[in-house]
Amino acid sequence: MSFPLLTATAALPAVGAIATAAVPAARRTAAKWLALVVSLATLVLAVVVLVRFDPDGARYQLTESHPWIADFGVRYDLGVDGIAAVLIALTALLIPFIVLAGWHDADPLETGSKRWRPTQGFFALILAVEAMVIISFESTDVFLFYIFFEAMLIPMYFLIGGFGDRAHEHGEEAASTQRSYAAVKFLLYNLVGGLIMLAAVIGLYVVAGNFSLTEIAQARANGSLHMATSTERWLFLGFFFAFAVKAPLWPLHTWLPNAMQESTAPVAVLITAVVDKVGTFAMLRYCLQLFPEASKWATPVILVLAVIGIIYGALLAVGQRDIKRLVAYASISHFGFIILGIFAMTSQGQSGATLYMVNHGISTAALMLVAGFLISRRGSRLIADYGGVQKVAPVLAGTFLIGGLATLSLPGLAPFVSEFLVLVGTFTRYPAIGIVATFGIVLAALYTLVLYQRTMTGPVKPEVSAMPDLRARELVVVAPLIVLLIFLGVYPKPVTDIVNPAVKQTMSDVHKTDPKPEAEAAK
Amino acid sequence: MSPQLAAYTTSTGEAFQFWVLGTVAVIGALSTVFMKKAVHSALSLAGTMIILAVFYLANGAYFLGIVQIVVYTGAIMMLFLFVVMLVGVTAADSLKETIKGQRWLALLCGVGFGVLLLAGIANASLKQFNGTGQANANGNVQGLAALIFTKYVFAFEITGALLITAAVGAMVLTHRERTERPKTQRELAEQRVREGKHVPPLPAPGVYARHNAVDVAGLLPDGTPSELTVSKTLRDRGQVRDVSTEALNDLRALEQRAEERLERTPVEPAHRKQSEEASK
Amino acid sequence: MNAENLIALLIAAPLLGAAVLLLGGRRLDGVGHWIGTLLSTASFVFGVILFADLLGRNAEHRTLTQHLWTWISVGSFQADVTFRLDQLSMTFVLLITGVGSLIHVYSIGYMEHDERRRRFFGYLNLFLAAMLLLVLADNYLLLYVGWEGVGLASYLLIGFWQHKPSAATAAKKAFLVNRVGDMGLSIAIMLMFTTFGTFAFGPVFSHVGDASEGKLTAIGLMLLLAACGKSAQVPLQSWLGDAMEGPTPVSALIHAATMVTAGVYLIVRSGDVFNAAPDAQLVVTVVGAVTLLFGAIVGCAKDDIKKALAGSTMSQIGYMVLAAGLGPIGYVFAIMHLVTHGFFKAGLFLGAGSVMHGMNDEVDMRKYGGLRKYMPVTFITFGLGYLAIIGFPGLSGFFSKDKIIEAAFAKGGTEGWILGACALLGAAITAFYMTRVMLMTFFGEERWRNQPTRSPQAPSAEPAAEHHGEHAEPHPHESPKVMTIPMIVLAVGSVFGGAFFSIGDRFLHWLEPVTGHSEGDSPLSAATVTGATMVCLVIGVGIAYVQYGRRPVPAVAPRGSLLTRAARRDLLQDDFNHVVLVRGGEHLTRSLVYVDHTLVDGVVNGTAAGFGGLSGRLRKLQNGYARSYAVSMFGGAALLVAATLLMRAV
Amino acid sequence: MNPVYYLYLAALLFTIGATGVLIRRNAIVVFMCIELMLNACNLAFVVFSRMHGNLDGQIIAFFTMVVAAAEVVVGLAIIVSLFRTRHSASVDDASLMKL
Repeated sequence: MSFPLLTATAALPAVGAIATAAVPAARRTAAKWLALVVSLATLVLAVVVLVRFDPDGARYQLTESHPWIADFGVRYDLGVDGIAAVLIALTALLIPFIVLAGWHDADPLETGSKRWRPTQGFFALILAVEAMVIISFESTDVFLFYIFFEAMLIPMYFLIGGFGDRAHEHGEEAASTQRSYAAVKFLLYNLVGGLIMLAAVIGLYVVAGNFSLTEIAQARANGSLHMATSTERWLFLGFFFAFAVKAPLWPLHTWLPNAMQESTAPVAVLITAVVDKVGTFAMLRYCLQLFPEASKWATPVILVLAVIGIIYGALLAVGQRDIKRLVAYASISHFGFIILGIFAMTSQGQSGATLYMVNHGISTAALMLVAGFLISRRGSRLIADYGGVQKVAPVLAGTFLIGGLATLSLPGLAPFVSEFLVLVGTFTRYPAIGIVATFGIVLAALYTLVLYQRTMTGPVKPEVSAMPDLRARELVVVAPLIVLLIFLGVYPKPVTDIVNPAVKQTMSDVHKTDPKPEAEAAK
Repeated sequence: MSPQLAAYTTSTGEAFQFWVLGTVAVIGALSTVFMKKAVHSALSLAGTMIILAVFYLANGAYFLGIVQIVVYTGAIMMLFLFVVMLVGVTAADSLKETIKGQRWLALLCGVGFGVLLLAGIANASLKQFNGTGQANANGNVQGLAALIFTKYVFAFEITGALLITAAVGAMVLTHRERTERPKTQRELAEQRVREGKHVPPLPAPGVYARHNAVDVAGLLPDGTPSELTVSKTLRDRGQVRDVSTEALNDLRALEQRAEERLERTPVEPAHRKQSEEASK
Repeated sequence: MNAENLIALLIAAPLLGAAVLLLGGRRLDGVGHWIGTLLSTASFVFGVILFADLLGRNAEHRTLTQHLWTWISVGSFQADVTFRLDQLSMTFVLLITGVGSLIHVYSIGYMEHDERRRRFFGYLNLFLAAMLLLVLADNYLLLYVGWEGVGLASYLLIGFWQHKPSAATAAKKAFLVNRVGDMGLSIAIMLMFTTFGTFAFGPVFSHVGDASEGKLTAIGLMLLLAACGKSAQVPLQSWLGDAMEGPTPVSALIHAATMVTAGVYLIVRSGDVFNAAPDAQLVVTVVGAVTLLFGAIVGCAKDDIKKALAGSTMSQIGYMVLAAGLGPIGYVFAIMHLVTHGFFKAGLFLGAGSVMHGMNDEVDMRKYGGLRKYMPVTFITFGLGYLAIIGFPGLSGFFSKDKIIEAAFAKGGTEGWILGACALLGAAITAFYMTRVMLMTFFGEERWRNQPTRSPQAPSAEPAAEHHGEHAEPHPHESPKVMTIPMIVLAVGSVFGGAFFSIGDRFLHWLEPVTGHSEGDSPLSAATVTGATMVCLVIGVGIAYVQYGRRPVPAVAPRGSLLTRAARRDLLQDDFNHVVLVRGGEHLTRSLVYVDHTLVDGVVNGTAAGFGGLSGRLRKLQNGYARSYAVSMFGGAALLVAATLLMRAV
Repeated sequence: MNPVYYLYLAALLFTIGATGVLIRRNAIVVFMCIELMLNACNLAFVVFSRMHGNLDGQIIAFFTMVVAAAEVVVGLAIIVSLFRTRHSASVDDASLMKL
């Protein structure tokens, strides 16, 4: 049997997490370096996966299959399609930057503060999240996926609740209470979603008799497994609800702003750029494959919710006073785009959505991490506390601007490609919704530029006058992301080539084809 | 007993016996529940059990009847009585309910349950009785023995094991392991001196009192009862009888007479204070 | 070597410049401006080479395409990075790189004292690259990239002096208004994709016949929306005035010569679509006519020289859009006016910049006066530009504008008359306000004497101000050579450009293969129109002279008539935006934030609280008394008995 | 007379015992009530055995007795140790589960 590449990719960070946690407290720096090395090694493995993956080959590749709980037909089935491969690469790519950006976020607080911050724990938890996310991308067994989909919450909970920003306008106590509130909110939302999904998973088992995604999908395709319409719809809703909470889809979004606001910037990136992607990914892989009819049945409602999310998130982002909250609401708007693309049921829409997941990950990481550096300098998250930073720290301001431009999906940067694909994909089938969604790009420009204007331009505030510019470590974090943004914006072909076949498959799962252009239809 | 006892319908004799003793049994049961003092409950329960023994006999369960008398009324009830002694014979606990609504709920459940049970028995079609005639043909005890040692032998063995376990358990529960060497007289004396209270031995009960009984607190010179004089157990049970009031009256009279005779005011005995706090 | 391969170099050169200058860091501060200028000139040289190459070919084969790589390809959605160089884009390439290079040179002098000059040149190069991408793109999506690229460059350059809140705000406003237009463009592209299955120029134009007119009209209107945003046409014109916050070379290059004309390019480029959608065309002409009057009126009222010129830009572009809306009759003249306008308006702005440079960055014309003695070169170049724009016979403006007016009449029918009348009126007003600018700046008594000037926006870091120092009485002086030479060149262009183009219809023949051309049936003879134009011209100049030449200009603006005051406030358009959009938006967002917190979040928290209370009550049942547990147990037993009985009863 | 009346008696005794368990606080008395319930059951078993004419019912009753004996031994031991620790035999005092 060949080398279990996928298992290795997931296991490496898991082992790394344990090792990092085991580092004695005195050797804090060693733990950091260990975490960084492990994450980089994982990146290498992920790249190998990407290379070994043959876009024109079978749907699921590098598969591994072992029986696990024989009595319930639960198997340890791994396999990646194009979408999963790309997203694994994204995850593995972002984690090193997150680790590097959070280098000092978990250092013990200056004396006098009561909070104890286990540095090793911080990095170990990040690696644990990485492992779980990767394996939930890889798994082709519904039960296996479910387990890690849920288990992810535990390390995230501690990351959110345990490590917040150093400074807080209302002091350490208020900070910790708000942190725990955010963490519990995050946990409850996702647990509720997960439990409903568990019911659906069991229901699926009752109907299908096993948990294997490939088998069930195949049986659905060739009609050997027939579901009653109502059954299919209920199961679909069960799955979709969990993913919609995770994604998050309006109106299930309110946990995200709190979580992102209270956690440190790297963790916020971890939430929105990595963990939430599992939700959208799962919509694409599970909802559409397992319940094609129900998906089509639910499409109108979902599309409307997604569009509401786009506009709503953007409008709220405009109204925020807190930088991180603003980014959070922007992300909500972007997730609206992703979901829109998935359920537009066109190849442009779905490829665009997948691409969007990648690009949003990178762009949000860039913007949020720079924002984190900014906040760590001034010790405040309030936009009003900044002004004129551009004059003091031009590089920081420049990177911040580029991150912002990526967020408003400026052509030439990666997000533009995906956003336009999603819009086109939606427009070809639902013109009205497409047009409404297009308003999102104006609002995106509004909140981004307002943020930039208020923080970076104008007369220099005395508090920021001594602000240092980006340090080497921070530059190392941001520069590659920006390069990647530009590269994928100019030449997204490498990604699309991997994604397109998988999307074609999904399209055939739901028995949908792109609508023909009017001119050709006329002929 | 005559086989007709076990016949389909019972003799008037048995009926008479049933009605009389049954009534007594019920009364006994009720008093078991409602008697204030545990001793009385125990006794009335014993009575009920004896009556039940009689009923067993009447139903042709001769062995059980005897066993009932020997084991229950003989052994178990005595055990009960011992415990009652330990806890305090005269201790009467109030029947006043402390948990809100408990009593009403209890009665409701009881009545409802009883009614249901009776109804169940009533509409169960229990018309035909074989009687234990041929079952007891060659002796009730032999019959039981045959069953016990063949059909129910495993259950029997297990109950044996159960009994032994119970005995051991009882010992474990009640036995208190002595963790340190018992103090010698000398050590105790030294400790007393070191602590500086009751250097002399504790005062005897009943002193200055009419009743020379162990449950009467000795009175201090000023007539107030001294806790120290009564044994701890009695104190815990609240069984200390207080005679201080009349004793005080007598004392006052006595003092008057004393003053009349030699003109001086009585001095407070010095050791009283300290003995007071010692009792605390 | 093969000419196609040069096309990419056109863009590559300034792009490289931008990259080098923006990433280069401080060590390039010394040479940054030279690198920038060099690379933009290189791009111009490539342009000239290509131009020669095109001239070498015969008219049919003057379209070169260069395919670089496939950009996006998903299903039937194919977007390539392909460049298309034909006569139309060639014209723009020359205009952009030419004027661009000149303005680079000019900026060397103008930005001399700005410590961030390197970055300024980086932005300028970035703009050139984006603008060239815009005009060279072979499909609408690639054009869209350039389209937003120039938007970004304009954002960066308008807000170049970011420490000025006014500048930052103006930049943001410009970008946002443009974004609205971009929305139109993207919707147009989507419509094309759904209609034709592609958005590359060639296929779209060849399949126009297959599409329904409704769709085409929709596409046309969306394209027009985009054009309005970029070219500051009504109703999206409000940003152009504020954009004057940027350094003057920027105003000259971006907000006069090149970027703002992109809308015209878009319309002319999409000519085939518009030709098939007459309704859309009509709307285009209306927008053009309205804007040309709007801009002209605003231009009359402004005392800020740059804002006055901005108004005139608006109005001139109105002319172009009007012409472009006329269809084949007007395309060529739209472009021609665009080019000549590029020359003289850039010249005018540079002149204005030079005046400000000499006047402590004073922009209020009421504080100028009699400057001709002090800055003769500026005076002459500015004057030539002035004559050109008002359409003085023989100068470039004369030819191009005259042609447009003719074409307007030639549209025929009532709208022909109306449009023509608007164009004529516009010509008169143009003459008026330009004369006003001229007189207030270079003639009359010297109002800047014995009154310290302090520029309204207090541009503390604006280059000249720093070494002149505030509050000192200005001593006007001629600008250095590096600034005057570009002005002279542009002046030459604005003098002879028109004649060169229109004598023998050179320009017409050059562009016709791309845009097509048709002579409309003009109700009036060309001579009549020219005559009428001349009359309007004279009237305008006359009134202006009476108002500002004869009697002295008050140093503080008089209250003025209602119209004047409205015009000073951009005809209240900004106030409208502020009240309706800004205020409304603020209220909307605030209420939404509230809703999100109370309603959406409240529902969840409410549920949580409800469960908490419920469990709090249930908890009381666990009172810890064995007996009460026993009661429930006993009750349960009773229920079981009851159940069994019921079962047997049933 | 019909021996079924024995069953009625048994039911009655059982109910009384149960109620006693519920309303008495003194652990010893509660225990007695339990014994009463057990005895009631025994009576029922005996009557059943008479009813069916075989001795199985009596056997069960016998086992019940044994179990009862064991239970009493352990239970009383518990009560004693309870009394030792908290100087009262009231079941309500042993309410550490109370929140």
